[in-house]
Amino acid sequence: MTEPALARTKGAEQFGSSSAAASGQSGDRILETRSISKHFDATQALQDISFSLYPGEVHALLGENGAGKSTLIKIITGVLQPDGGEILLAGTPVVIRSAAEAQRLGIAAIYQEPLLFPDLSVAENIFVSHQGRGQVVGWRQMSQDAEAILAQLGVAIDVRSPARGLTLAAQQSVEIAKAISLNVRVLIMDEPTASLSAHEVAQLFGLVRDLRGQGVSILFVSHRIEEVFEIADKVTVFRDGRLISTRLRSETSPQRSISDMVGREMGLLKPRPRAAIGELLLSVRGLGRESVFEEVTFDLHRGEVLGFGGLIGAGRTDIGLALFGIEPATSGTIALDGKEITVRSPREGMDLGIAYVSEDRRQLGLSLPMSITANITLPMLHKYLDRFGLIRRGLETETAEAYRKRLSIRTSSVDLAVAKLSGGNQQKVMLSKWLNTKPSVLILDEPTRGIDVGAKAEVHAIIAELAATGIGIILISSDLPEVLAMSDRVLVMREGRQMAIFSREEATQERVMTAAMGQVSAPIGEVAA
Amino acid sequence: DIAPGKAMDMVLLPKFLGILPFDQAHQGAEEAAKELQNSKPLQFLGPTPENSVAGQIEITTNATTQGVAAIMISNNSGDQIVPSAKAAQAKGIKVVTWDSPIPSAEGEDVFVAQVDFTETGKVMADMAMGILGADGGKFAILSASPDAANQNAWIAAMKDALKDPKYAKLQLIDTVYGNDQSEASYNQANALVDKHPDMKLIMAPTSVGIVAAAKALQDGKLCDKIKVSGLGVPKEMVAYTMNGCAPQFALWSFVDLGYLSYYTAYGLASGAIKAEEGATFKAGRMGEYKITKDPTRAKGLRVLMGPFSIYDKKNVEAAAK
Amino acid sequence: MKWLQRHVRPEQVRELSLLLLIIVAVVFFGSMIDGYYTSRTFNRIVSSVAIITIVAVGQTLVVLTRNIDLSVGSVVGCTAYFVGTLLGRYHDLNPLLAVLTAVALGAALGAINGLLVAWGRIPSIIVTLGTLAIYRGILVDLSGARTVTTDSLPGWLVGLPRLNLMSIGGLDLPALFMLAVAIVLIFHLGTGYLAVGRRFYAIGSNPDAAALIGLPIRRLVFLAFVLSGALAGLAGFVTLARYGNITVESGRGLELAAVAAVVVGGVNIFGGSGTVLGAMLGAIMIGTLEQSLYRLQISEFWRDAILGLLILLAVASDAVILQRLRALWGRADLKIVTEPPAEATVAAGARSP
Amino acid sequence: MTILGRLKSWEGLLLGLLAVIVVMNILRSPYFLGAGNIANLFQLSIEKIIVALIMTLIIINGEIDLSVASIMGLAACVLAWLFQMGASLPIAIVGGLLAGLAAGLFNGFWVAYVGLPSLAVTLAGLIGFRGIARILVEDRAIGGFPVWFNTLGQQGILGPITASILIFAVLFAIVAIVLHGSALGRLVYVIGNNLQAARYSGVRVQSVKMTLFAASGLIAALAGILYAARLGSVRGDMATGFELDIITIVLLGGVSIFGGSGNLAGVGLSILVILNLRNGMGLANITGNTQTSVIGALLIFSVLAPNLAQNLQRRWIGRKT
Ligand SMILES: Nc1ncnc2c1ncn2[C@@H]1O[C@H](COP(=O)(O)OP(=O)(O)OP(=O)(O)O)[C@@H](O)[C@H]1O
Ligand SMILES: Nc1ncnc2c1ncn2[C@@H]1O[C@H](COP(=O)(O)OP(=O)(O)OP(=O)(O)O)[C@@H](O)[C@H]1O
Ligand SMILES: [Mg+2]
Ligand SMILES: [Mg+2]
Repeated sequence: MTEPALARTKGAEQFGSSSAAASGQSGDRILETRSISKHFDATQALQDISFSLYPGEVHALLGENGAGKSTLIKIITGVLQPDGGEILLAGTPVVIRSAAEAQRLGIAAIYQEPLLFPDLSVAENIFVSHQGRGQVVGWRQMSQDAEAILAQLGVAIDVRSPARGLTLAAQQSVEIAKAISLNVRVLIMDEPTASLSAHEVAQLFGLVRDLRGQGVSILFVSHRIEEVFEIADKVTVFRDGRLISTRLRSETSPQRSISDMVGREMGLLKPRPRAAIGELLLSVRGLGRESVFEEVTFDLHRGEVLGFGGLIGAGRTDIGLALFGIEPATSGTIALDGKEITVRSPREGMDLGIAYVSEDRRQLGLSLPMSITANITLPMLHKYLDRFGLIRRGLETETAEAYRKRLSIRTSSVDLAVAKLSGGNQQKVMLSKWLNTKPSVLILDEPTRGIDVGAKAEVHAIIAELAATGIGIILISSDLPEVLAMSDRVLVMREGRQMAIFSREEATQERVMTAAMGQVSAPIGEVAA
Repeated sequence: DIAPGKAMDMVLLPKFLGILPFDQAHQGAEEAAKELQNSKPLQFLGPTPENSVAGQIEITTNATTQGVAAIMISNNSGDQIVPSAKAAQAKGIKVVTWDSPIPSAEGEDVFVAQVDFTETGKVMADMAMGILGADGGKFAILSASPDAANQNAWIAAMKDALKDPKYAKLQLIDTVYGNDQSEASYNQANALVDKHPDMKLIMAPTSVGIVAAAKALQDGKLCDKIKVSGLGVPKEMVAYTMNGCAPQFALWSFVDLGYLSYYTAYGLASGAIKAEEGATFKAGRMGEYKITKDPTRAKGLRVLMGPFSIYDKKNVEAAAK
Repeated sequence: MKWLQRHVRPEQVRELSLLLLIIVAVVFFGSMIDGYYTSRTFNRIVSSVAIITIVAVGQTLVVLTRNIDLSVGSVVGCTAYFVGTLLGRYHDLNPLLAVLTAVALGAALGAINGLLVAWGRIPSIIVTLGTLAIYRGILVDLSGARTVTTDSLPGWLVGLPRLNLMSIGGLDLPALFMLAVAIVLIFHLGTGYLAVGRRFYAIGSNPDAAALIGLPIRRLVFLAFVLSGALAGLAGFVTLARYGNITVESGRGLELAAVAAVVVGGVNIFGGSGTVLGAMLGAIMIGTLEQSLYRLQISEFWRDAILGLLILLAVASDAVILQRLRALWGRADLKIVTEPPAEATVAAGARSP
Repeated sequence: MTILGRLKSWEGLLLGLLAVIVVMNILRSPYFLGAGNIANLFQLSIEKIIVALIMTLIIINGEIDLSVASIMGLAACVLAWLFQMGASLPIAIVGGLLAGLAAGLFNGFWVAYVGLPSLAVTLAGLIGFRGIARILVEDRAIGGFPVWFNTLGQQGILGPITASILIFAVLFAIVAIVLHGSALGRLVYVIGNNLQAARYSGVRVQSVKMTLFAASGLIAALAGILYAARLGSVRGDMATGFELDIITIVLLGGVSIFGGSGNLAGVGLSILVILNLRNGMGLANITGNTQTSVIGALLIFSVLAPNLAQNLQRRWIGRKT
């Protein structure tokens, strides 16, 4: 990789012998943790973790939500300090006090939740940590370099425009570009693929392999088991803050990893049992919002799961937002139970029995500093008032406890701030919140993003159960196997246009992907609704 | 007569802290305190300018709680001070106002007037006449704040005085307010110049306003065409008088005003003076004074200090020393 | 449009729109006030905005980092008074040294703010609300409420406001205004093209992300406060030169004027966006309104009401314009071209369990 | 430390501070414990602390209202103007309250429905509403209200406790219940924490903000009218600069300026701390800028101290492991 973009990066100087170590596995460990532990209040997030990373390997971390993966990563990158234990880099003990120090030592990370500077341009976001003090910014050069890096990722974003308003997936792409531009020795990816679609994942993996070829070690966290087994050389499994096993990929299997994770046998993704589909619930005709999406037409029946497939930026989320009233549609009609409706605000949407579970739980889904209880009851707060208009805390707690059980939210108390939960458990809180509105139409936008297999299976069970009770569900997901397994029919979007609707039998990976990429072949076009 | 040697807590309360004339008054009051051998230190307490009204009320109330013998107030709040001043009187505290009275005279025992407020109007009209000459001309007033009691009284007195045919050629065209802030006064003076191309004089009956106006004219190279006059402190004005920007201005001695106010308050508090019409007393080096009805207000008593000192090229340098 | 979107950043369009607003205001006042289009009006506005512009530049730096500096008015007062006293005592102090003293004193006061915010981890509004009172209190106590008078100052200083660098057809460009313009240019370029400048934006735009990528947040915030203090010190010097007569009340209320200029100038009060040039335009906008309102033949008492309304309208119209721009530019941002590479389907296939 | 623990320690700190101040006041001034003084202590800042209650809600909601002091002035001036125009006082009072409500709705409209930053909107309001007040009363001081109005503001109705103090107590209870017990209070926190998440949860963000600003206008108007009753007379510059004091009280109470956190107990303690401190200093004859400096230093120190303590604690723990 001799891109101009990478030529001006730094970070690897400390490792003069970088290319020598490129051959991989047999070399000395580049990074080692010894007996690291970390607790938050009562939670023992990590306990006695001893773990090694070798040059030129892709090492996956697996574990349920809250197993401690992100915590370990934060310790390695200097964001958190361990309670005990030590970190060795290329054999020498180091204390990593800050992310900057980690970067200087050649460690960079892409976090679970993208963190960009919304006001800076995309190019600046990529290069902001490279610029030295007082150094003059060469805008033109920087833009070209940024474009070059993004081109490797197969993504073309206008690098001069501000990062504000980029989709999650685009943000993730920028994050990846940022990290690879640093030309580091250890690259940590905490669920980098969560918001990427299949072909982007493929592209990312190509890149990961390139980096590995250059001797970069990659620590890779994902809840998508298939992905892990596609890319990883080694798989380490965490459970409840402990390291359970480290195995070569060739010596383990998805099944085995999963049973390590959950401590019992577990099946892989199973198709949802087919339920009886009821009468027409929601009927959408020619829906559109100016220059965002257009001419979307579909029906949703009671008890039906309608999957929305497509690539990033295809406009699926926007349809959800329009149905829920956050960004109301500007053309077309929506009919609910045969009555034509207009939804101009989320409140109206909720009153009509529509619920939308957002894909961006940190920014849009949850109030992080507030308690689990307060988050769950928020949309239905008016149902929790006594005759003086005061909140009935007891009733609130009851509800929260009920959902804690039903979705097995892992927390010491429902009064805890949501911010303190792991990503997966936050997702469950968000789901509880919307289930509590007792919706008749439930729009789930990436409901299993960042959720571990166990929890994912639970969510899938819940979806099935809800559908069985007669709720109509729109399932927006970039996890294609999930869409295929869960949906009764699959609607495919591409760049704001509806490409096709496949029945369950017709929907195959190949067909959906082809449609999503705009190459609808004749026979599929005929089966499209 | 006023007997020295009483130990009494007394408070001197200026409009606010931080401008020169009140410091001079403080100096005068200290001088009187020494002469009268009051063993209790004089409290010179004042609010900040942005909190002046509420601050004066707070200080008055706290002084009342402490049960001081007398409070000397340069009132910055119109009648808003009345309730707290009355509360002070109800506890037997003597309330003397100086520099700026309580308009309704309620809550006040006596007002120590620096000059006769009606006379202020005449003096200003005379200075305007003197500077502009027999032909007269247009002039404007740059005042402190629109709410200052003494300013408003002086402006009213001047408008009254202007009715005299003697001043027929003087034409008052505008009144603006600089809020006793250098910056605002400077900008207001400039605005006057722009608004009224034929204006010949700015009359500023405020020590902050008059210097700011003089500086503005000087910076605008306009001192040949437009002059400044009003009430100012010699030390601050000497340069402008010497270079002709402000040929004439007037003031009384704030040191003397503080001195006389202290004597008056001390006399009242010690029982040597009764706050009633016709009472007389001797105020140290300043001589005999008499309490009279205040002709410039509907009610109220006053002690008139007087007179004005008019400053010009001849005497300003000596006064500035 | 495409071309515009590629080559002009929304911020720049916003500055142009503010410029347009200023022109609208000038045309409006021109129709209301006789003899408005004279060099005098120009000179008046130009010389009145120098101080506020310099302070607003410093304020912009601080606001960009998601902080605020409410102590600038007191810093201006302190430096004006202190340097005035110094010059009163030592008449032949080198002018450059006098300016440097003012800047250094301001920087020192700013450094105290910066220390407390960056290392004391106290929200800036609390720190500067406190130092606003403390600096002023120290000034009043130390000075014994005396006044710096014009006649105590050296001639070169008193004459400074009258010094014109250039005069184009009766339009004077006073040295003090040109100083402000120079400051604006330096800092505009600095924030636009120096890495350290861009980092101010980064910190304000997303502090968490700034911490994660290891920007020296504390040092940068400290630097912003020091610069704001230093510029307030410089403004204090200009205040001294311009008004000559310095009471301990000098500069009071300047903090609100500076914040107003910054906000009207389109700097996001929550950090991360806006430019120094915008802040200057904001200062000029407010200066134009203020100076023009003085001249409008309306009662003294109407001025504040109208000024308040005009500031609101400036902010509102700016926001509406910006919203439109964001929408237009936003479309361009989101164009994510995903050319389906040949191996995509293969890869997708490979993902099936 | 959990959020709860931290809050506890914050209030603990204020409580400790309060104890120190009260003990010092008792030791230093024999007048401090008088019933009259305790009532005065509240009465002298009663309008500010009334407005601080609603300001607490606004700041927790992630906004700010800089225009409250100007609305106080506006309401008082509308009242005085109507009264002078011949309206009966009760009608004039209603007029003043309506003016405040209108001003609050005006702010709310721009913030909630147009989406402008409240700092900018209310900064404009700070200047503009004061301007309208000035237009109404110009340079007059309007007084001469019926006796019952002045009594309302000045005389104790329960011993030394005035109507204003009772109104404050009632409002405190109402705000406490609203903030910590009602749906509105919950929404105030939710919006302050994450406005977008609130919107996505179907919270009517706009009407919550509108309600708060309208309430802020109304309560500020009420406070302005109480201030007029206390002073017995009205001027255009009433309550100028109060906004900084009010915001200081709220911030010292541990309310985050960025919204989303803080509670009324902290604000209540902060009110007691500041009032006692002010009173103690007043009785010790510390006034003016020194007083504001001390409160400024306290503001900084009260946030700095726990931060430092936490730092030290962390370092100590760090050494242990
Ligand atoms: N700042 C914090 N305060 C308190 N507890 C925390 C904090 N951060 C993490 N935890 C707790 O530590 C444990 C480990 O969390 P971590 O985020 O490392 O899990 P994870 O394996 O990354 O999970 P996920 O797959 O859901 O991202 C969880 O129980 C979590 O609730
Ligand atoms: N101009 C904009 N400013 C801010 N956000 C925008 C803008 N346009 C779209 N978005 C947001 O970007 C997100 C993605 O939009 P879109 O519906 O196009 O993608 P999608 O098909 O749901 O793909 P993904 O898998 O990334 O969610 C949505 O949350 C949408 O609201
Ligand atoms: Mg995680
Ligand atoms: Mg989406």
